[in-house]
Amino acid sequence: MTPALEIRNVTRRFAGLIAVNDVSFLLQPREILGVIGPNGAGKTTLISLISGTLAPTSGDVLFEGRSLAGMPAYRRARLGIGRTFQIMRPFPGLSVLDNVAVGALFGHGGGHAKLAKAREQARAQLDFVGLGKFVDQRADELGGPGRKRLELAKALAMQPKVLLCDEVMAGLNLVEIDEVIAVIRKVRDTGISVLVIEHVIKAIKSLSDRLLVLHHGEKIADGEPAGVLANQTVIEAYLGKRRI
Amino acid sequence: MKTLRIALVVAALVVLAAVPWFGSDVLIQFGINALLLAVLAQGWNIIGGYTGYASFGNSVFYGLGSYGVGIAMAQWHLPFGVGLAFGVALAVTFAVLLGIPVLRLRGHYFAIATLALAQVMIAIVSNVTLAGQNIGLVLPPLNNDPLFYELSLGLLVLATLTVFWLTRSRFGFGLIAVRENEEGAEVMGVNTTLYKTMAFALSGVFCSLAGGIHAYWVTFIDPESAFDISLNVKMIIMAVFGGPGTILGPVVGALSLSAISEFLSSEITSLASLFFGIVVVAAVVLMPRGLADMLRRFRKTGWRYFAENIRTHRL
Amino acid sequence: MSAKPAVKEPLLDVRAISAGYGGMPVLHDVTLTVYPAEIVALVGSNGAGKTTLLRTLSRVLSATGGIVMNSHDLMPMTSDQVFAAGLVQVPEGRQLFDRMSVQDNLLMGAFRRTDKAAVARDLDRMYALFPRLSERRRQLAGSMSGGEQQMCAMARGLMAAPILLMIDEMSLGLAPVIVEQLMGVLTTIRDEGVTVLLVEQDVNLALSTADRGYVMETGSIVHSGPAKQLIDDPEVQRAYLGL
Amino acid sequence: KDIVLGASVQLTGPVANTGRYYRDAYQLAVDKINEAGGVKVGHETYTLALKLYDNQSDVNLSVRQYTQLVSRDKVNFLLGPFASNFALADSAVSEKYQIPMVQGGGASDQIFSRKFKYIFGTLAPASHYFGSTVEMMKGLDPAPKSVALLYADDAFDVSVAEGTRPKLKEAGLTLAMDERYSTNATDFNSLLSQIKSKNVDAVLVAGHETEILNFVRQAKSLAVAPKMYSFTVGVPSEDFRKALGKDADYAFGMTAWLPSADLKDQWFGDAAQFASAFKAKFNYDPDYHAASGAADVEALVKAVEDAGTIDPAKVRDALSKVDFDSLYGRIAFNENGQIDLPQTVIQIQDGKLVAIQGVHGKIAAPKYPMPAWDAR
Amino acid sequence: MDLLVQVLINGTLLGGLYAMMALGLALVWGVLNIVNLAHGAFIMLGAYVSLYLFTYLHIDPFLGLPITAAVMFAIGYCVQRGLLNLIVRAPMFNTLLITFGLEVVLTYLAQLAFSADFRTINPSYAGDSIVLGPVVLPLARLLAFGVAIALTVGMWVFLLHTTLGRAIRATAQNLVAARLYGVEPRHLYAVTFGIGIALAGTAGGLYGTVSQINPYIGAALTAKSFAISIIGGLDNPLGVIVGGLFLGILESLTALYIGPTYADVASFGVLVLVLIVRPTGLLGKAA
Ligand SMILES: Nc1ncnc2c1ncn2[C@@H]1O[C@H](COP(=O)(O)OP(=O)(O)OP(=O)(O)O)[C@@H](O)[C@H]1O
Ligand SMILES: Nc1ncnc2c1ncn2[C@@H]1O[C@H](COP(=O)(O)OP(=O)(O)OP(=O)(O)O)[C@@H](O)[C@H]1O
Ligand SMILES: [Mg+2]
Ligand SMILES: [Mg+2]
Repeated sequence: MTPALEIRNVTRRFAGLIAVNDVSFLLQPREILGVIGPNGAGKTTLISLISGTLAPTSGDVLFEGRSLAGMPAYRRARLGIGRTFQIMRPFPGLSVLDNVAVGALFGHGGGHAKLAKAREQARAQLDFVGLGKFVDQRADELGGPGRKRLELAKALAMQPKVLLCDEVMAGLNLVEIDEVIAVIRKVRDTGISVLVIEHVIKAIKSLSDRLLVLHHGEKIADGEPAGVLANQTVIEAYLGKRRI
Repeated sequence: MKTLRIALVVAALVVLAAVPWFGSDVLIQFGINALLLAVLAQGWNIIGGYTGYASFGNSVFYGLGSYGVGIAMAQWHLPFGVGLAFGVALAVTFAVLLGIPVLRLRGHYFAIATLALAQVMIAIVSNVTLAGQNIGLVLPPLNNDPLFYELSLGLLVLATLTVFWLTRSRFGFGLIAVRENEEGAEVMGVNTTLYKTMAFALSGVFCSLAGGIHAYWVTFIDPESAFDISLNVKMIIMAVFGGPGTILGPVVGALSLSAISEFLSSEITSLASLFFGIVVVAAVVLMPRGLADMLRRFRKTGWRYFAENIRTHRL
Repeated sequence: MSAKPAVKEPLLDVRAISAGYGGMPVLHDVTLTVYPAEIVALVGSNGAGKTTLLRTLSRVLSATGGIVMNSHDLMPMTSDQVFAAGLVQVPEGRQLFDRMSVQDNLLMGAFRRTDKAAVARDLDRMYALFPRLSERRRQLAGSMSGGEQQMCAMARGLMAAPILLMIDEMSLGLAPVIVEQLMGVLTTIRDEGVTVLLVEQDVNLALSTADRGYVMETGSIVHSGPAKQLIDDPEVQRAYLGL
Repeated sequence: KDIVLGASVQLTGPVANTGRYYRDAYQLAVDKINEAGGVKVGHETYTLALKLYDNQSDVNLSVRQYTQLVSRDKVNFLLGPFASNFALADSAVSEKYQIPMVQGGGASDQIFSRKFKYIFGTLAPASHYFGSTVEMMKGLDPAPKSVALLYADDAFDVSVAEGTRPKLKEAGLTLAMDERYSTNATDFNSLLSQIKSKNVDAVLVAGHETEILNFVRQAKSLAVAPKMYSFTVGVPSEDFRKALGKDADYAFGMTAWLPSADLKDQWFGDAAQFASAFKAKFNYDPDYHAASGAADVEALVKAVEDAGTIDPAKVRDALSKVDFDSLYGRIAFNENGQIDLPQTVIQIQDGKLVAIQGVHGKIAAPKYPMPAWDAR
Repeated sequence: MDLLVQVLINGTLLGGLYAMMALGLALVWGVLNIVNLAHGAFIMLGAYVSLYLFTYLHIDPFLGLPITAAVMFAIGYCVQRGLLNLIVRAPMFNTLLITFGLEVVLTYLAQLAFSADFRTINPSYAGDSIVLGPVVLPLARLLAFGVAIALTVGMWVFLLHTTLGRAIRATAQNLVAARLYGVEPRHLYAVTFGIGIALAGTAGGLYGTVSQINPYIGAALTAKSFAISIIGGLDNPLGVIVGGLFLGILESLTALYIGPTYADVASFGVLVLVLIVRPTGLLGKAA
């Protein structure tokens, strides 16, 4: 079976700093892959390299066996790569509904969609992530966590094959985190592969099929969650004593 | 409500179209000027209002349109229509060739790069013999102001219908997404480069047509007046005055500002520019979201609208 | 209601505050007291109005009611005056000066401080606390990773030498080690006499560090009391800890 | 009864400083003629009235204002704006409505080459501007050999340069530099450095007043002193001497008009009296713009009196035949509607304007060659 | 060879003046995010202030610069405090509009007050020059150059290394956060705009000593200032020196080798190229 994503020896530098250093891994179809690591380890950079908003200094990303080298972000989106932004990027002047409708119009599922139909899909998506009450609000009137959910809804509306989530649970309380976990599981059950970055260990532990740890841009562990979380290096670099 | 608005627009259109039958020559001339400015404001609205790129290079399109007509008619003795087509071709070529690199710039940098383009065009054209260098071109005169008037009005209607279509179409939705957050739009599948370039070109088509009509009407063009930066400033001001990113805002803004300016320069002739400046300053302070927003909300809030505006926008 | 001895004067006294956005009310008669040198946790679900309350206290938002700190009436003040009175906020969404270096961001925290030597000392302390920031003094704040930015925001708040520090979503985006370390810092500064009002989604974490807590629900305070007591409150457990 | 003359001139905007000459000259001439009893048309006497608009130095606006003057204000005749590009656009209005326009603000050949019937101009043709200067240069001692010709890239100055080149060749002078510069240029350092390094004897500049002021000041600061320099505009105006002070000395210029008592005039007596009346009323000295503007009014009045009617078409025919002496000189239009006036070479000597060479030859001795700047 | 050296010197000195003209614009734009279309008009006003100090009070135009700057600072402070502060939070374009209106009003009032005549500030030494072998250094330009460089460097030190300068930058980037950290923005905005206008006024005083002024010189100066700020980049006040020198030298060389009418093609063409290759200017930090 071709993996949904294959990351091959990817490196990215920022003026003297190596943010991602020779990282390789696979994301299998219908897999939920958790990515953790200390702050500044290169997790977000990794997502940007996959979604095409940053270009790798070296290395390659393959989507369903096909190299994405040089492909602009919008084409990757249409192929089926959806992402959220850790530092949220809503369309501030548009309504919450229209924010999501953009995804339905232009994403993997879009292409020839009509505006009215896209809005309909968007509404459904918003209900799904629990923002149903806010459809008519302007996006910049949402509080922080509301925007996180909006990010998720926008990405989902694109009907992606691979979903890249960058800290969509940050700022939610435990009850709400459980809701989002349920949402992501349901998404996976529709056949989507998911990559989740999260610092909420409890969530990542229960959600991930597999866990990958980055440190100083390098992959330091990759495997089944309980094992990885028990790894001494991971504990020292990342978890600390408290290990929730 | 909605039918009422449509009826109002249609009625206004009928009155406007009938002006040559009852208006004086001065009114018709004023009309041609004001309508062409409205076309420019509406053209700018596509790239500036909907796509969020503050173009200062639209006067380049206007100038290319003028020179398209000028060169075709004065140098090659071709008919007006061919000149217009030539001008549009020049404008679209320019939009595509220069749009792609320049539209990579954001915000102020884009504004200034396009401003510089207008300067470069003046400088280049003043050295091109075919375009009459800095001396300019004199076109064969056609004394038919009603025709020019109806042409301008038709162009304005076309431009406005295009903008109306934008607001209902996938393309327009993509442009708005680019305006609101370009990187966000890109990762959601909007081909931002293509969309921006198309918006720039579309905006250029209308501006160049306006320039072409104007050139034939005044029968004389030179680089300074064809690529006049202050014309670009004017279109922005008119669009912003009316309400950028709305369908009728730029039109209303252009027509009303033209009317104010014309009234001032014929009634209090030597104080005109002073008053015009004061009107602009006062308008920005009192209604920073444009006429369209004021008309929409004034009914509800009344005079409080202005005080409210100052309160929400001041430091 | 208060767990502190009644002899102690409150540092911050918030009485019947109501506020909202453009006509839509969010806070309804919120009353809350903070005593000197304690950590108070404010918890509640999304959209409860915690951020709104902090904004109101910093006078970013207009409101009705009464806010008194250290016997200064904060109601007629602007946010810069509130800051001058010693009430400092680490805002939601970090609000860094994106196109300025990390160091400049930290120094902006000390904008009103005149004792240069003390500022330099505090700067060193911050760099010791956050070695990552020390490595990146010259990097533009906006180009840092989410967690690094959060560290920068915390450090900036601490640089202001606050009397009362309000932190909105402190743990947001931070690796567990760092969160743990920061909780230690809060206890330290509390012991140095700085008062902390902490808004936190991780209820467990917040209440296990804090002295007292308030629980907010749709714009009103619904529970309050010593932190330990709140953790054990079955209703709180059900609503926030998913137990 | 009134005869209304309409005009739109630059009272504000970048060229307002020249526009005012026309406003004031029109007003003065109209007042003077009314004082003298007005205009006799057949058996009736008419008073002149003036309707002026400010075009804010905007060509489009000026076109609309001229249209307004003829169609709404129903003025009888038109006077011109300042500058060739305005005259070029505005003459289309007079042609369209068949109302005669007499203008003294545009000299570009394009205005008259369109075969319009209703436009008349009282400025000398651009191509003749440097004629008398070259004539004078032939008699200078030591004779200048190399010449630099610098000109702005607008219609008028390009025409001047085109007319000058053959004249220089004919006089046996070598053209060491022939440079077109952008209108409104402010920096002449590169050109001046070239003049210095090529050791050019004489510099001829066709441009605008502000460019010429910059040119002289920068010449001084770079210590560039050719044997002579001459300018198409600026030198005759009072502004020029005021702005440059002592540095204005030795500059050659030209004017088609000087306030001389030899120029007799039916209303003002002579040009000198015109100049003093002008100065008394407006508190600055008139130059050829003003004289030309006053002559425009007189030409119209003459034509109306000759035609014996205020019918525009008849007055137009009368205009094409007028031939009279005015404070500005002899006014007789050729078939294009232009008059031909020779330029008098002038020079600033000790802060005063001195006429050097006119139609009839030498008037005064030129100060030549110009000394170095630090040797003055 | 001498000619080339001379032209390079001319260009460098011109560039210093250019830098001075652009400095205030770059400050107000880069820091306050106000695109000041009235910048040239303020340069013009500053020139008149200098002119009046010189002709009526006989104050040397260079020694009078501090007075000019003070007067212009006061004007700028009041304009920001009384007018521009009213729209700081309105959409960005409004600053464009309001300063456009302001430019119209200022120009009109200037014509009313000063007439449209060209004036010069002409101290006795204005045309003097220092001769160094084959090359000539015009004195007034040299002085102007010195003032420009000194002020630009001063501005750079001020913005990057003082508390007030840091606060000014911070406020521009994030108004809410700056307030939360104790900045009183109304005053600070006004001070910043005042400084910008004082710099514009100083540029005007210098401009008047080397060129002509009339009420209408503003628009062209605004356009030039834009080009310079962008070539240099807005992030760093030293950028305007780079931009100014670059433009000055380029224009002089173009006039020499290609022809004076191509100076604008060259300068604005290079501007576009710079933007395409380095969108944040020569000295700007990459985003
Ligand atoms: N700028 C705004 N304009 C309009 N409504 C707003 C704005 N900011 C917040 N709100 C609304 O006010 C309510 C309270 O929001 P607030 O951000 O204070 O909640 P919170 O308790 O901080 O929640 P969170 O956990 O989401 O941060 C929410 O319903 C939110 O939608
Ligand atoms: N544009 C940039 N310029 C310079 N350095 C950058 C840039 N973007 C990211 N970095 C640096 O690269 C490193 C990796 O950043 P990244 O955002 O990928 O971290 P992260 O693992 O997502 O961290 P966090 O958990 O805090 O979100 C960080 O040290 C960051 O400062
Ligand atoms: Mg991250
Ligand atoms: Mg909040």
